[in-house]
Amino acid sequence: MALKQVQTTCPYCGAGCQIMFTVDADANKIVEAVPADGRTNEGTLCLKGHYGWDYLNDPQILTKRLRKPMIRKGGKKSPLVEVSWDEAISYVAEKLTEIKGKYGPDSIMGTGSARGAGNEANYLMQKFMRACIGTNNVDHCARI
Amino acid sequence: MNYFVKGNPDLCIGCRTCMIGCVVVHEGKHIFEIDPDSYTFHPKLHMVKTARLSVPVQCKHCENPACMAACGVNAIYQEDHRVLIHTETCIGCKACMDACPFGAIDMVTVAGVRQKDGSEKKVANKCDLCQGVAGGPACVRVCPTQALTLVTEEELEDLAKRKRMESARSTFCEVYHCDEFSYGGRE
Amino acid sequence: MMKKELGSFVIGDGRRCTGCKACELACFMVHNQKSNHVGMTVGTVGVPVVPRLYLTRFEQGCMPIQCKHCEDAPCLNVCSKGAISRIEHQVVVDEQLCIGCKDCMQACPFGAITLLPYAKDGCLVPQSGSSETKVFAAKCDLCKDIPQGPACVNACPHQALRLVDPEAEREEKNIKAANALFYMKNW
Amino acid sequence: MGIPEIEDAKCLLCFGYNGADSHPIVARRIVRGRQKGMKIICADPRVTETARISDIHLQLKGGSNLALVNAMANVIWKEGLADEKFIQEHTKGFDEFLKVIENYTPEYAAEISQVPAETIRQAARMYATNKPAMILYGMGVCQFSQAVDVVKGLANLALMTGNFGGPSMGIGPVRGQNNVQGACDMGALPNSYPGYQSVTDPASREKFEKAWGVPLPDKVGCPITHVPYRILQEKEERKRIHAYYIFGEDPAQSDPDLAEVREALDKCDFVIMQDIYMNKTGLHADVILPATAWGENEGVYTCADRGFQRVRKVVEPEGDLKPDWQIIAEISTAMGYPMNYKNTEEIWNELIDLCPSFTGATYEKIEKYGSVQWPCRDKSMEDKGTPYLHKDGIFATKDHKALFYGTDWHPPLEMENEEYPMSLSTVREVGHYSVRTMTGNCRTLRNLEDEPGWVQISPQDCQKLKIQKGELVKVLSKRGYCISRCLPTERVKPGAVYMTYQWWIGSCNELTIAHLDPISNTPEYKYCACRVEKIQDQEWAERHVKEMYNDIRTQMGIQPGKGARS
Repeated sequence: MALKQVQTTCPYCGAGCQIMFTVDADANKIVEAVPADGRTNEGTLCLKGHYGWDYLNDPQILTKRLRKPMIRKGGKKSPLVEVSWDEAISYVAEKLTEIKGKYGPDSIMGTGSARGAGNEANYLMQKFMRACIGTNNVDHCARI
Repeated sequence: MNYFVKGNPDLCIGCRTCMIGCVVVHEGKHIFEIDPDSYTFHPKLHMVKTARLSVPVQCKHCENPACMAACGVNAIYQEDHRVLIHTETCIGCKACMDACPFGAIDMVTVAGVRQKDGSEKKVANKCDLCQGVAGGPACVRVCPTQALTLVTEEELEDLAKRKRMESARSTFCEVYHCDEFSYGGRE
Repeated sequence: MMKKELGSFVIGDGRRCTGCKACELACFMVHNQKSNHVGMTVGTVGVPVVPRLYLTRFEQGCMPIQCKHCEDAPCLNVCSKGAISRIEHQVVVDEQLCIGCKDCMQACPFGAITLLPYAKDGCLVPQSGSSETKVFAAKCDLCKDIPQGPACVNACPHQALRLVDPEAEREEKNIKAANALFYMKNW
Repeated sequence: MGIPEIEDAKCLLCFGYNGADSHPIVARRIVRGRQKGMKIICADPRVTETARISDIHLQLKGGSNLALVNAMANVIWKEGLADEKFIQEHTKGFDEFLKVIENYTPEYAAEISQVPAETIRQAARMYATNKPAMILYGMGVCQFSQAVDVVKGLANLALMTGNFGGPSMGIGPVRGQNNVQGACDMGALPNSYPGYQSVTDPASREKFEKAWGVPLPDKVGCPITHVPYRILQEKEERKRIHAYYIFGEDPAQSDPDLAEVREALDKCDFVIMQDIYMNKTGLHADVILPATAWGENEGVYTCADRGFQRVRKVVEPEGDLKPDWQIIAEISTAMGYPMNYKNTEEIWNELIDLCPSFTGATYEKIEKYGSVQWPCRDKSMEDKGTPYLHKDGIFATKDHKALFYGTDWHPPLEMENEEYPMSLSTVREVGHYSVRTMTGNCRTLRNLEDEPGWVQISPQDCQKLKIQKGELVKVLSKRGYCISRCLPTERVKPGAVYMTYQWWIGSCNELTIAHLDPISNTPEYKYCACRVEKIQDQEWAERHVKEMYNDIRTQMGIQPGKGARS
């Protein structure tokens, strides 16, 4: 069993606590999570920080982890069908290009994410909306 | 003397990290991999919230335990500075629950075990000060505001001693109007 | 949500009990009237006066003892006929199913079960194929069919009996314990 | 200001902020401050954990925030407790402000807020005379239709007492989610580019046009809370939203007036959902793109006090997943705007060079120091970031002066009425995060609190309604209803109920109102009229809740019998 340690920032709330994970690299599994000495948390964590990571192994308690791209091929209310990434990406690109061509860039809305995705993904999202789509219609859940 | 864990309502923020910490340590680490319904979720301490108070309450590990005296099947015993329940012996008669003045004992279902008629089996459940766990009580360790402390005999004695000292000093200095310097000088 | 539902039970208080046996009499009358449909006064009863709780004298005094409706009930678990089961959290004996094997009597750590002659409409019922009276394991059923609750509790002139709602009382005691912690917080 | 400094303030005004439930590790600082002798004033309609240990609890009626804040300013001025030197040297607009607060005598505010006038006076005195004093505010300020005005009102208090620009002072919003600050920093906002550079400012636009190689739109975009309107009611074809690219959000659970949200999602021509777990929004999406989760990818978060911190890959993702940034880059490339990045650091390096306030915060520096608070302008290792904005009272305005801004109080939009005699406010459950697709799938957190959640209600109201602890009750508003469990608590005042928004069955956003603050566009989650009803047949209700729960779980892709019981 190859154990490694990874320090990261807690994904819950804006306190920015640091957590130290011990990971079994062979089994690709978290063995333990303990508070790390971060600037804001100083070696303490709340219940979400301590015990909020086991969703990663897809326990199927509440909802199912998404594993494959899916498209509703028969329109709204039709079932979702698993597709390849190539198909999903080109489908999205085609539909967005079509809508942009038909109704203009301001008919498309995009969101950032204040949650797990991180700053870089948010930067790319707004860059995509502004530079590629051509609209400032981008916002996120800060208001919510 | 028996040890015990004590909560401080001035520090507690009612977050219940202690309660999960308790279950995790008693169930073991595999708790994060198994079906959450395959084990029972029964913290051995209870978060009490009243209009002006939030604090966890748990067993005080009394020196003359009322629960132990009340138990009709000798399932409660003292060992290693603590009061423990032998859950295999316990028949869930609730006499201990009734006897405990702190409400520290509750009756909890035992996962995967049923009574003969198929109904749930329940036995007494209370703080065991994380017996056999390295680092001591989990609730104390995981509390983000350090609202819980393990009180040992030495500590309790020390505290009493310190209080007596303080009391003596303040009586001497304030009631008799002597300052600390003259106290040293008179020796 | 975790739900804890426990069987209630009646408990006696040896400090108040004077040994007057009002509880026993009340118990007998209530059950007799209910299942046997006989008259109110003892003299008219054709069956022996045997209650389902027992005024018990011991070295220091006396108090009534009865079934605790255990959550892992030995009587229930030992019964081969399946005549004892948990109905709405209480441990209940099916008088008709019971064959009088006495296993439950021996399993109960409190001596809360006794054999009673089985009567119907004021008459003792004979065993099938014999002139002997049919018997059954009788124990406290919390006077489940009576709206005003256990007769023993109501009959006691000294309030030495109490119907316990274990979880509600535990929560109340928790709050008291939490309030006490408020005074200990600086320690 | 930073989170660690909270505990060193002499006085803390905690306004509409319940740290214990939303950020326990920030609440820890408040508790520590208390132990060090910090005075605490807590303004909250509930007895929160902070209120419990406070010196003064201003238990105001929901929706009266600004009246109370203005009255505190009134007392500070009338009693000569203001820092006139600071006002003169560092601020503008004080005289106009005085005219507004003139009317807000403690007696007048007492009528509106139900806080005794004398208590308001005491609070104002305590705040003004214990320096450094810090203000923390949360959603109890922001989620009203009068939100920005209250934030400015709180800033007025800090300005008039000179509580700006030093350690343990100032005014701090404690952002709810882990990376709200980050999403704002990165320009996921309709009015600004990354680094708070306005889209309407020609110089900024030119800079980004040059960097990105395309002309950019100059009009402010659509805020997220306008989306249902822009789908359902917009008349102009070119302004109507036809495609909605939803990334890491679940509007069908988290937004107000869910019935309207669902209708909008169904009417929208093309809905893309990019997420880690199936959720309510996914039921209405046309395309679902599976992304890696926290713990499976790299990046940077910004915490509530502007600290950049690294998130690292803990485990390898399983399944056919891609990191969010890669999915976006591939779509963009497929649409003819190529984005080629090898990793998050490349993206980071591009963006910090475009944002003067972030330029110095390199990966190397964040790695080394653990946390770098922006502004951090210089790449040299000596620039370790900035703990205090407005240092020494120098503000980010053109003349470096802060502006007083006074406004009058107005009540929430939907007041209690005969049919709906109580008020509903949404609050947080400490063990669950946001719409709970993460925490609801964590075993122990799920076991601590599960459907259908609780409705916090005063014992007096419970008595009136003849409902008991744990009983299932129906909560209704003009817009919908949900079922939840009754939790009698003396910590709330009669007439008001509180619910948390992450439950599917106890889904209080079926009830909330989509009425927005005119500036921030935040919905009035903290106030709408509702009614609580007893359910006579509890057995039916228990069964019904269980069935509904299983039903939704099945819709979410969980096979019946698999995973958890309901």
